[in-house]
Amino acid sequence: MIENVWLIPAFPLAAFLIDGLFGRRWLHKWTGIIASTAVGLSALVAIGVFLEVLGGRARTTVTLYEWIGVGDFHSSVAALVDPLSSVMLLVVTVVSFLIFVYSNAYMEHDHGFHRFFTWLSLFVFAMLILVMADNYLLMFVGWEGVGLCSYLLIGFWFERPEPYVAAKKAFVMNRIGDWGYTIGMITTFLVFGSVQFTDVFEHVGIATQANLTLICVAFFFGATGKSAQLPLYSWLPDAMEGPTPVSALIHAATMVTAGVYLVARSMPLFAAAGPSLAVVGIVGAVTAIFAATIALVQFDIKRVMAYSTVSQLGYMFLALGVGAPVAAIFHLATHAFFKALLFLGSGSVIHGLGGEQDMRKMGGLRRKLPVTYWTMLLAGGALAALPPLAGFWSKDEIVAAAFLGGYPVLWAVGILTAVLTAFYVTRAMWLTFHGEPRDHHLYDHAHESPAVMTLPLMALAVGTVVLGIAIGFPPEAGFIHRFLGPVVEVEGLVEHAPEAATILLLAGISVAAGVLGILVGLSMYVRHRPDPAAVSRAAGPLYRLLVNKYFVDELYDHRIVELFRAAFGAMWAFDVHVIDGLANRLGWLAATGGSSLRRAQTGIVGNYALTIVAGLLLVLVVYGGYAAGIFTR
Amino acid sequence: MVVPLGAFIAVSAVLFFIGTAGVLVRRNAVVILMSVELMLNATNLALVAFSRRFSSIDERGSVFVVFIFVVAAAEVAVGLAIVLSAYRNKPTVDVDEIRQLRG
Amino acid sequence: MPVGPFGIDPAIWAPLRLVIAVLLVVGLVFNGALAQIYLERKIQAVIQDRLGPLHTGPWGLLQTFADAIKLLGKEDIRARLTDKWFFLAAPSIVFSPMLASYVVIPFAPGIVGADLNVGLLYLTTLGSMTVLGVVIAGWASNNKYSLIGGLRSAGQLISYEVPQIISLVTVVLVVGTLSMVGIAESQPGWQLNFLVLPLAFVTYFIAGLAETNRAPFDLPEAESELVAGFLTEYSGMRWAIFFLAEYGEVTVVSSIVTTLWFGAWHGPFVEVFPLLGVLWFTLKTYFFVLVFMWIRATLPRLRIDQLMSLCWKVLIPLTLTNLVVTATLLLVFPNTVVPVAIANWILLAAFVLVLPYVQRRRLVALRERLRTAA
Amino acid sequence: MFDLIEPALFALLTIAIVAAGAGVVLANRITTSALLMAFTFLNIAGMFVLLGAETVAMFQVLIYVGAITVLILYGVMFTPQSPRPYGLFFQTQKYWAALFVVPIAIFVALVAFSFRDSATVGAKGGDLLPLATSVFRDFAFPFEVASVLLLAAMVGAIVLVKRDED
Repeated sequence: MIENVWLIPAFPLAAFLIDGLFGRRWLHKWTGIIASTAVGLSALVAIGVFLEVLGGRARTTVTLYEWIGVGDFHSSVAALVDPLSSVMLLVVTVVSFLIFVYSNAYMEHDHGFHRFFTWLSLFVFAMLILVMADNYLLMFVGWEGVGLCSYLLIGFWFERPEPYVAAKKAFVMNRIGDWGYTIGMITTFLVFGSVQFTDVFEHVGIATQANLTLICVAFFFGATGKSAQLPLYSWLPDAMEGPTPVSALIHAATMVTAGVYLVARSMPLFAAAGPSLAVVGIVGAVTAIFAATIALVQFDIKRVMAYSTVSQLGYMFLALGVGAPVAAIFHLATHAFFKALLFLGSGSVIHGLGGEQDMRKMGGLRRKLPVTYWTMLLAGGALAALPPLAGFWSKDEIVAAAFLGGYPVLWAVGILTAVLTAFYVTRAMWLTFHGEPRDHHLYDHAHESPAVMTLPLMALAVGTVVLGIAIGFPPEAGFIHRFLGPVVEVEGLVEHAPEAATILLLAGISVAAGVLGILVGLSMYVRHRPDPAAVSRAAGPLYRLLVNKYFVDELYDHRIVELFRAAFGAMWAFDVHVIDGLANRLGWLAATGGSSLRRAQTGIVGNYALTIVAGLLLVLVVYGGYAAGIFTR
Repeated sequence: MVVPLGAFIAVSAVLFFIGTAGVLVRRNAVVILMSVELMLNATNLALVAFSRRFSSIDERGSVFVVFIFVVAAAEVAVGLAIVLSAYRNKPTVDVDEIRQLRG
Repeated sequence: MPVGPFGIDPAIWAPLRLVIAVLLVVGLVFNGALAQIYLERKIQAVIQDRLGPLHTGPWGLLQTFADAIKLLGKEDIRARLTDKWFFLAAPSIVFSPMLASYVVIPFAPGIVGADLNVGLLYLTTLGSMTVLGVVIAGWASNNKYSLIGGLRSAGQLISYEVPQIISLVTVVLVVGTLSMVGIAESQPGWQLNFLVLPLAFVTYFIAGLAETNRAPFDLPEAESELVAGFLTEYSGMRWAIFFLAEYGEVTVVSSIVTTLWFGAWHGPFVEVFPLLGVLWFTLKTYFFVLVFMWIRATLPRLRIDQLMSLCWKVLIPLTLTNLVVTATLLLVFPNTVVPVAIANWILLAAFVLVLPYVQRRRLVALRERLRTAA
Repeated sequence: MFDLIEPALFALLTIAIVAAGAGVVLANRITTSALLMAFTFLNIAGMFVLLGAETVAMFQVLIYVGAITVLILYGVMFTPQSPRPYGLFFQTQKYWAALFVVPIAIFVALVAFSFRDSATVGAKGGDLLPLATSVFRDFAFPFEVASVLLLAAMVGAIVLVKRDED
């Protein structure tokens, strides 16, 4: 099955071409169906591949064709099939399939229906290329592809100004990240002479510490761009302008995980470059706590989810930083399922309320959207890391790895973020589904989403419940460890032999954190002991800071954008005055030169004769001079 | 022959400069053509003088004179044609008044 | 120094030779002209079946003398507006080259003015100078007829110079030298160049006719159109000089013809009495002068365009082919003249037969066009 | 006895050439200058004969006096005799010109007279044979080119002057 691994991206590509070329005039509604079946087929192939890899098939590279062969630089279009990539393939294809089915209904009344599915299939194709690539260059193609599609899909409703401004912002931020990735890629080529993963990881030893750290930091900078970590995160909340399935697929399950996959894949490099892992860890942790705090005060249901995603990604990078890549990938997988579910759920809520996203207008929708309510409750629980659900297993492992890895500070941050996460989840759930309906008009019109939307929700719910236990039950020794360990674990990482007692203790603490968060949330919102409004008034400046998202966007605008604007102004002036000036000066020179010569053309034949005779006399004199030896004496 | 070569050269030089003066001074196109003929003849005289003096075996100088005849004839023909066609579109032969080709 | 006939020692013979030559020239030119005028009128009369001048002296012999005296007596009037100096200079510019060309003509074995080795070239040059005289005469007399007459005759003289020179060149090719004496000596007895180059003779003769403004080509003096061409303003002795020049030119052309084609002074007993050469020479020359007059009396005048087209479209191509043919044949068969002769006779025959045929076809075409037009 | 005539002839011819040349330039009426030009050409032919180059003299007369002068006379006749007399007399920069010309004239005379060596040696048989051989054998190709030039000039002149029959 592995040989035809190339079928996986081929199907979405075919769907993209068919929808793109024939979508507008002939296919209309059929585009959705074609795209979903295509992703479904690639999901089946991915499952086939996963089972084969599970069966112990060694790491294989399936080369399609030699892409670039220039001098000693060789890069081919080849797929690297090993446990890590097969897991990712599986996650991406399955989640995409469910989201495709869901969006068939969600986007039904949108006149850009065929365009939506065209870009979506292209996105899945690019993501699969990124995940399957066996070298950094092909990965970069996927990397750029997803960046492009995220731009297209965020700005899908381009009639209104906000979407395409958000799309532009997302694209620019991603490009800045890609700039880092490119530097990393080029340095790897310069240092190792090749961009193939296999070559690079075998010769890690030959690189000096300085080079390695440069490569790793550059790659990590790329990752922060793509996975919305601290310096380049502010595009993700604005990306919520796009349709909800897009947010679910791209900004929850797949694209944002690309950065995590990149770091996981290049683990041997990061392990060898000592300080880089610490950087990853710290940035991850800080982003997690930072995003969580902002999520506390958001009233738009999708913004809450966006900040939660940023914070969860922070967790994954924290895991990578403390040397637990398996935990990171595990959390990535589980997070893909329950975050997609949360987004789709909020999508169906918005669908039900006819596009309303502000939680302050919702309330008491429990009775109106029962299926959405129950599925979102499960996802919320997973997010808050309640024991039986998937979230608990993966997040607990990360926090445990942080503690055991010898990073007590990071562990504390992790626990605190867990509390905040639990709190904002309960807040969101309560504001939307419980309590009294605040907007009766909306409440009356609210209706449950059709089966096509609820079925994927239920499938994802099953995933969030079952997945955690299935692959992660004995912490640190679950199926995923045995499966991913050899590929991702690197000897240099911190070895932590877990005694049962410490594991149980750590698990207990993280559960307590989650429960604490929920209790505080309930007490505030149900019994209004500390009424939320009063708390926000009391917090005063802190509250305003959070609401304005720490004024980060304004900071970017004033400092960086203004800086560039000044620089470009100077460049424009230089260009106009110096370069154009030079060209104009030349023109002027030719013109005046020409006109002065023109006067010589008097048109009178006599003058010409005179000049000729003068020339003749000059020659005569010169000749005479030489003949008479005057000059040569 | 008793007359020294220098004499012939002097005569041709004088005639040549008379011709040049004619070309520069006179304003009538036909007279300019005539003066040019004078100049050509002056060169002929010098050429034949040198040819007779130095290469009387194979008359190399005189060969040039033959070619000057050809050129002179062609020059007068074309010169007159130009003058006449110029005369046709502007009824004057005065060289200073034919100024249409001014720059 | 050539030894004189009858054993006169060379010292005396050299100057004597020159004196005889000058006397001969003067005699030939002036008396010749008079005789020619008389002959001309007599022959024209006979051809036109009338008697010609009778009363002045026996058979009208003194008629030309009477004319001469009349002209001498006549007043040479000059119009006030004519260009004074040019008007006076024109007759001399026309007359002197004709007179100068006798220097080179060999009358008898030893008797020739100067044996220039560029004799024939000298004759052609002088031939081309008369053009200048004619043009000046036309211009100076300041009237329309004479101007147009002058320009036309200049055009005619210049264009006919080309075939004339080319036919002379053909003869020079065969004979090998330009000097007239050399050509004369090259034709002893019956080896006449005429037998070798008849076509050259015919073309030269026609060109000669045109050169002297005679007979079919006497357009400039055509009474009907241009009154008297460039002669209109001239009267009295100046007019007479022009006429003398014309008759002199006729004699020059006929003497060139005799020297080049008919063996100048060759004839029976010339070796014995070299002076006898003069007799043969004059007889032959005057035979051709008579032919000139005969043509004048018979052929009608050519229009200016016919005249030009005859020259450029018929004579020049003919003479060029003749030249090329002779040159190639001489190269192919270096020292025999026979092939050249054969080729020439064939060309002549072709020319003579083809011409009428072409004329008739053109006539038919003309009539056709007229009928369709009408 | 001969050696006396030639210098005399040479002097005579020189005077004639210079006088006629100056005449061409100074004459008021174009016809006079045209004819004086013809006269100069004749004198130059005389000079050639003096130098012993008869053929060139003959050609000189044949071409210059016979053809070119007539051509120029045609030109003169077609163009108007302008009423205003032309000539040097109205030039104002006479003195400037003189100042400019005199040193050059002296210089040229010096150069010209520097050829003081022996007199020209006339070949016995005149220059017909050597000239003919060198023109038609060594310089045959330039001769052909010259003929092409003449053809071009002829066609050019005709085209330039041809009046379209409007």
